[in-house]
Amino acid sequence: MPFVPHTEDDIRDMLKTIGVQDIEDLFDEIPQQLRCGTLEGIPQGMTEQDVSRLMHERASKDGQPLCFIGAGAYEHHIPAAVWELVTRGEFYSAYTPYQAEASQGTLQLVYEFQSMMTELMAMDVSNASLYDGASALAEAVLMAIRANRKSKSRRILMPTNVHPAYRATTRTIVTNQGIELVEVPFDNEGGHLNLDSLEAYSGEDIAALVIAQPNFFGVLEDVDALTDWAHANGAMVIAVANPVAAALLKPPGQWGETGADIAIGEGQPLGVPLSSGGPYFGFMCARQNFVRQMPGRIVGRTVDRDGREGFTLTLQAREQHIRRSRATSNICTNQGLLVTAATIHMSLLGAEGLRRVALASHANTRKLVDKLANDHIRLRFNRPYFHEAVLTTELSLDGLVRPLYAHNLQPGYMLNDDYPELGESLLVCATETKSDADLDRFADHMARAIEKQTTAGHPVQPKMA
Amino acid sequence: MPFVPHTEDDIRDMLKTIGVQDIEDLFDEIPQQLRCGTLEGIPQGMTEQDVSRLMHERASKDGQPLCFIGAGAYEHHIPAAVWELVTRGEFYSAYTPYQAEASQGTLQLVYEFQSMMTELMAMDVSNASLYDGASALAEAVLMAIRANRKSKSRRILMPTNVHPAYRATTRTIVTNQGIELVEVPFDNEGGHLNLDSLEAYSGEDIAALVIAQPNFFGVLEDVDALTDWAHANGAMVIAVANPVAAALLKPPGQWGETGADIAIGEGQPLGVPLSSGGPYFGFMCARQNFVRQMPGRIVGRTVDRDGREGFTLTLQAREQHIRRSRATSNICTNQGLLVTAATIHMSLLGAEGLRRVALASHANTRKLVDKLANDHIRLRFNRPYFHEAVLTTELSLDGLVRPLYAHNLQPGYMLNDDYPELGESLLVCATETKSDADLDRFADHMARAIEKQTTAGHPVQPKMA
Amino acid sequence: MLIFEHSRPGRRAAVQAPDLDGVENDLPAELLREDPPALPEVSEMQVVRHYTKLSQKNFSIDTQFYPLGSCTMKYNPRACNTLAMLPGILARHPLAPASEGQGALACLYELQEMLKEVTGMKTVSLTPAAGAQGEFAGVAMIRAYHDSRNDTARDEILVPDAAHGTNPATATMCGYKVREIPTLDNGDVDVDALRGAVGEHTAGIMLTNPSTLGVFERRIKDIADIVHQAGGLLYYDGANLNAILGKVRPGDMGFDVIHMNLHKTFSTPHGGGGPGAGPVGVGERLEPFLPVPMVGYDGDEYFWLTEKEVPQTIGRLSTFMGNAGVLFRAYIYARLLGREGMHRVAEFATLNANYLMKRLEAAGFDLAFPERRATHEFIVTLKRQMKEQHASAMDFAKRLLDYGYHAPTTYFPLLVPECLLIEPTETESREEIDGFVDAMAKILEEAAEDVELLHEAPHTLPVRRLDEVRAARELDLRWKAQG
Amino acid sequence: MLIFEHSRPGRRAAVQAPDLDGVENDLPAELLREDPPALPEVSEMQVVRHYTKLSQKNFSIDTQFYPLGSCTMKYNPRACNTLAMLPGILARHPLAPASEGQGALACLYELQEMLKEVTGMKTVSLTPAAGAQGEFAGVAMIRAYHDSRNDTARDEILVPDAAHGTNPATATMCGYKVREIPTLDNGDVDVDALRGAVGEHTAGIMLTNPSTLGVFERRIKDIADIVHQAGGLLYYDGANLNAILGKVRPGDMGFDVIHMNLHKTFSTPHGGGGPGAGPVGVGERLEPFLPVPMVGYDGDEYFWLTEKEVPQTIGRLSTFMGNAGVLFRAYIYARLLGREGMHRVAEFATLNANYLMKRLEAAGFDLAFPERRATHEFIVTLKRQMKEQHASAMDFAKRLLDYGYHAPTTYFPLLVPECLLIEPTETESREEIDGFVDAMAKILEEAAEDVELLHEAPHTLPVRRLDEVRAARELDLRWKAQG
Repeated sequence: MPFVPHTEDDIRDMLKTIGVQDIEDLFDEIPQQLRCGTLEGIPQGMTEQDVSRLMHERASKDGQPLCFIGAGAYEHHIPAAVWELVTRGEFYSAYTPYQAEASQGTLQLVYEFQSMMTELMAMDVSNASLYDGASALAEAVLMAIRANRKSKSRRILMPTNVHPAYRATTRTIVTNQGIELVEVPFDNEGGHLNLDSLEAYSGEDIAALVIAQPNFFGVLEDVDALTDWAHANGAMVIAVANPVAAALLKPPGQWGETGADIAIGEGQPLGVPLSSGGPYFGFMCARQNFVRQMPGRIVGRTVDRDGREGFTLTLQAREQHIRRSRATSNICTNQGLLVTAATIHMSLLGAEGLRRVALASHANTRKLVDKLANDHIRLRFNRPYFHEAVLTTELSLDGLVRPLYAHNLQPGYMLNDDYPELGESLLVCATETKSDADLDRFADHMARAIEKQTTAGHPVQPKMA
Repeated sequence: MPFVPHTEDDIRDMLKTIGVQDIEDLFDEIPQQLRCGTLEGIPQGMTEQDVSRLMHERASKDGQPLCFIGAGAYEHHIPAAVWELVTRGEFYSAYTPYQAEASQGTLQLVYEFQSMMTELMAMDVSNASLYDGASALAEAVLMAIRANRKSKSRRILMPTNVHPAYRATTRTIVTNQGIELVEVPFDNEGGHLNLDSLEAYSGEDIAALVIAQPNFFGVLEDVDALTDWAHANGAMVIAVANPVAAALLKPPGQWGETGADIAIGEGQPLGVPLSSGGPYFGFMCARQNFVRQMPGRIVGRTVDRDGREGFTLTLQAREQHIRRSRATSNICTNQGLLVTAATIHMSLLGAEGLRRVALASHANTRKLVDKLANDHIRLRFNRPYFHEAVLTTELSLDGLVRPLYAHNLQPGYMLNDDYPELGESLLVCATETKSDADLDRFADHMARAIEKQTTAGHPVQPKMA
Repeated sequence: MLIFEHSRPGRRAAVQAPDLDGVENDLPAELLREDPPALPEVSEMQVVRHYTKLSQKNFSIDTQFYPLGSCTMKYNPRACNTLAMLPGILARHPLAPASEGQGALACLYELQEMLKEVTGMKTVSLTPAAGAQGEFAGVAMIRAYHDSRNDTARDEILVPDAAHGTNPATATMCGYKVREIPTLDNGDVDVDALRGAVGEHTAGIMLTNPSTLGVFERRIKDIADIVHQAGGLLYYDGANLNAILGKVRPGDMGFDVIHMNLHKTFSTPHGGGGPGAGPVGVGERLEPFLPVPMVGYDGDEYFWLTEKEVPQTIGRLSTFMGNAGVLFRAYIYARLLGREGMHRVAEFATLNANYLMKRLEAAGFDLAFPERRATHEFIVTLKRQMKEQHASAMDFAKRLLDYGYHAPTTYFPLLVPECLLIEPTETESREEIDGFVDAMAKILEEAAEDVELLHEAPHTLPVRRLDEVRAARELDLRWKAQG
Repeated sequence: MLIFEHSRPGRRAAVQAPDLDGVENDLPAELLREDPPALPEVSEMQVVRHYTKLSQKNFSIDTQFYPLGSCTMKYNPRACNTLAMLPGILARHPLAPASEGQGALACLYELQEMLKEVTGMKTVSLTPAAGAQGEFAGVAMIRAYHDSRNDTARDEILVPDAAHGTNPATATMCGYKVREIPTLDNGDVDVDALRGAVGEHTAGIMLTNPSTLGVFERRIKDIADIVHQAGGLLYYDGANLNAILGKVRPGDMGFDVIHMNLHKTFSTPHGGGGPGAGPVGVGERLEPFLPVPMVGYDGDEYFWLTEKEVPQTIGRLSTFMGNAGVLFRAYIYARLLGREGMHRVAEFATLNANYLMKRLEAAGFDLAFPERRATHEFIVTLKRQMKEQHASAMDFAKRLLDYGYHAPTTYFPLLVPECLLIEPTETESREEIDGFVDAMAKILEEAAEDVELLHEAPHTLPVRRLDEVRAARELDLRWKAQG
């Protein structure tokens, strides 16, 4: 019996203690007509050996391609120590630290995490994590609506150069509460949010402006001017930040005159493997005065009966298990194990390490863009970018991209569906994990695909010179 | 500086405390003319990311072939829990448990290991491990010479159906001490050690007889008769046992009238991955009265000052760090981490689990032999075998085997070099890890290789009917 | 000692970051950070030591019995972790084309199928990242359903007063008002009160069955009929699914939508507070509204179902597909268990709970519902001990820690005073349960003889009882660099 | 509690063993076992809990500072483990043809090359499974060399009196007599005594340099000349190689053969007592006798060198190629360190040792060789404390455990009374060393004020001081089933 330790003797004795004949008797309060059958749709149990074999086969089927996709999830080097520590049973199989005295390991670690995230974002406070970057943005929007005392509106300015999935997720989560997400278009030449496009809203009652740095296209925003514009108009600023980039770029807490009000983002680049999209974690930092409006768990330092330092969950009155229908969010489970990974990762990399990762990634993407750019492919936007860039072509992008899959190479994320207005465009990213040989391999395969398309039966003339 | 935590401040202050100017000054007792240069032959250091990439490339180059080689190292299922626990820092990075109070984890585990091994072998005492099976045989030979008070000779009967590498290793280690290894041939039909071939030594002064069960060919020996013969002739019996098979076969302690005197073997089948041949571990069990002649570490149970149960290394007076030139062996480091794996593995499998592994492995090999046997290939020996068997052919074995490598299939161990008298013979093994589809794949490829050799330009007629 | 306190300026784990030979920074100065963040500057060994030692300060399933009601703290098979961490699984980018991820998608698709079968629902979406997000998706689908029928007056979600806090919080997040339904003394929902509460404002009801009171809601069919007849839908909170796995299916009870906590019933690790996974299953009516992405299969190839294929979807709940790594672990667990194993989960969880309940009763503890069967959990009330000895549920909980047992869930459900909600799960042995009974009996003696021992507990942990009031008043939420 | 005490008849970790559907046992009954061995019958969770909790009772490098002289307990980089455990590395059968193992063989070949460079030897064989086996191989090669020249009267190996116990034990295993050479008060070998000892019976000398006394043997060149002129060869015990890595090479000092402890200098884990790896390197004279297998390379392909290619080899030392997994870890470590990193190992190990030595001296401890430089280790003698306060080296060692430090090596080398051999290694930070000094100073105070505290130590560990005499007298070496 998998994972059931009972012997025949145990079962007999235990039933006797309970005073029933049979295990089935224990289900006698369930109406008989509701009882289900034998679950024919579920396969027979397998031994660990057979499941192991199955998973090895599936894993090797998907292989380990050379991947230049970024678009919100980034392949970075993760020190081996990170997951060897994270998967220790005492972290891996521990419960939420409600019994503080029996959870000082996790609690101190989360306190350290909060300290690191506030340092990285240059903000006052951090929570203990949310599900991921997109849902963190949704929670930030709800929080801004609660926190912005100056605003009576339920309107949020949401630039369309924010990650499409972040916008979609936010829509799903906030619209039932009557919140309006006003989409603000990006600048066609720069890919950034042009201050001009905000002027239409000057003087209006706006609860918050969302600013992504870098934005979905990798383009860098003029965060100072945008932040100051928002504050001048009584709107809060919700920063969407890449935490690795934050070691290099001006952090949200230092944007404009007074800094962003809330900073959220995807924590995945901090030591979390790609793993088909999750589990990752969302982080959220804020100014001190908004701490009671924050969703999610927060750990505080305190003392025990003997005056010894200790750590505990705090401000629980915000949370659903206390406040029920008046909670700041229904969030309950967070992404504790990923926070564990990120905390260990940040300790190993340090500020200098993260800065190097950011710079090396950016340099690689620059190199890649140079290698790929030619008569048929060019950089789409003219603004500075960070470690990710949009390339555009007059050729069929699908026709260029598909042949590369067969060579175990994933060249980037195609923007056609999300941004039809950008034509045949590809978002590429080369992190510090890519060698020069990798970049050359990409460029060579791409050149071959272009040649094929431009010669054999596809005599497309370049539109650009 | 990899793995060096010193900051510039640290270095300056520490040098000051020491009273020198420079780290180089600390090496001033080394004659200047001996100082070495810059080690040009060593490559530059790499980041973990780059080494990781290198190792992934090398690992994937060697791939994960379908392997039917046994010959002393066996692919068995290893529960995931085993190595997730073994690589916990507290086991992985601990020192030898000389400070018993700070090593109760390792010490208790070794005590449990000794208990399990003695149960499995049906012997009285076990040590805490030796390097591997072959070196354990060498140590057993040395031990028998010390322990056999009845014998004045330094002669050991060593059947040639004992693993060739075990015999070679024993030769390397014992011959400098003037010990003679007398090779006894195996039976040509059965592959076993025929009692007749021992009769030549009846009445002679022999220190010990080595008996492998199963022997190198997988053939099962008549252990009872052999053991009784040895004891009747004043020789000790050294059993070479497969520990998984010992859950199914009569254990060494029950051989003949009084049982083997020393049982050794390769511990690898108990939860240790193949890993190119090591680290594995050798086990050694013996009768109680030989315990002070055993080499290697031994853990005993005792009490502390408060009467609490505790564990400690014991009988250290046998060992080199106390007894120096009069020690039972020069062995010092053993294979502690592998013992950790084996102990956890045996706990998870239990007696019933090991018996099932043994039976399933054996059944698979039988199936494989049936599938492979045909006009050109037949079983070489006519005695019962366990989970490994010698196949022989009149064709060119090399010609049959090589094409299979290209299909990522390793069909077995070729005996041509070790046993030229067996002609074109292959030792095959199919453990419980092999599915019916795997066996069919082997058989299909082999059939194709035979067809190729027997038709296209190789019109070899079968000699056997 | 905080990791920051091991920090020294200029120290680095040197092999972990790339060299910057020849890398130039072309970014405009005004966009750059001037002062580096004060992250720790430590060596690799310091990191390994610090976090290894921190981990040892935790209780965990791998080290302790956790009879934590409603949380289903059972053994997390190590194979689920090892296999979900295979390099080929970890390396897959979420936006890699489906054609290049057939191995991963096959696992997810088969998990969807197994969850359908085990819950009796028509379709399953795996994307919710946790139970609360599954709840959100469920109620949002109920809303989308009514909206699609222009049935927009329904603005109320009914919730039993014993429900998890997430239930009312979720209803609020979906823009609903919450109306509580009382519970009878025997633990069942007050069906008459329910009958009085339903009407044209009823969007639906959120129920757990077995309920948070540790008993099976016997009149579930009546409840379903009453709500359905009023035009509302039934939401099943799958927190307690472990109790009925393979015995009775929410779909057969009449539920329209269910979320499952895979980190409970499917044994994925709690990880010190997550990640979880909260897939949702629905009956026919809610199928068009399921959150995306889901995995489809045409008999030949697996593919993603997104907004295109599910145009009425409530939408996305996270950037990619939710907590895929958790789903892989649940998939592996489900394959290990198989059909027979699923049945046994409920059987032995229930056997353990009823045995433990009887033994605690015999040891002198008061049960909240002594006349009922325990499901996978049950409630002890310490009202009497509180009154007679000033020994509270919290005191018992903290003292249990000294005996090496994690505390049961305390003060939940709110309806039962001084309660302990106790769930042993199927993976604990009888000896472990007996040991827990012995500890509880000992604490009962201690309460009578020296109640201070309880008030002062725990005594043997890294810290004594913590000052929670101070934590909330004098907020200290981060380390700050000196000076 | 032993794992056996969790056992119950019929309990199993059910997913771990194959089903036996349709499997028949065709083996003759007389060869079969009648009674199953009494291995534990436990659940998977019980195993995980038991061994997780056991592990927590250990000190280890990942949790404690281990200033253990001669053992070089330094940080074992986690990457070395993770990468040596890649499925493709673990799966390779040792007898798989070399053509199918080019990745693994490349690593081993490159490790051979790096070890050659760092020791200054001509050829390296990786096959010895540990230091003691490397020693054996070394002395066996010396013997094979003399034998090959029919120089068979040489029956004596010289060993300084301060040597590791393995040295004389090894000489005995190779059939040699052992002759001890005294040490001068300054820690150097008594060269005059050596000169008097060498002769036609001298097969060779076994030396560690730096010696076990923690000092560099300054007259090593004289020693080499004396032994060589007498027709003997020089064996270098590589236990202390960490002290000189990249600074001075045994080959340049005149040694003919060396073993290296990769679990010391190359940071592979000690694993609670192994596995180690003890590669041997030789100069030209001993090259023909190296143990097999080794890895060769023709510029295109890697291949095994065995008895065929090395006909004069002393032979094999283990079934396959030794502790390959340890060698992979050492290889990875060496690649991480690189050329510059190798130099820094010795530099910072030496810096730490000299700093710690000076600080302990300032704290009132007596050094065995106060006028000498420490190498990577040094010796404190507690002769004075023993005399004045009855505080022995063992008392200090046990009391250090209470302060969270592993004890230094005690009572070795045998020459120095009440000694502690202290080696901090390069991976420890200055703060950690300072903390150790503080603890030592505190214990010195305790010895003066309340020596019983030391005699009774340790006080805070899972057990107090153990009765070793009873352990050896009333042998209890295994659990036995009751009745």
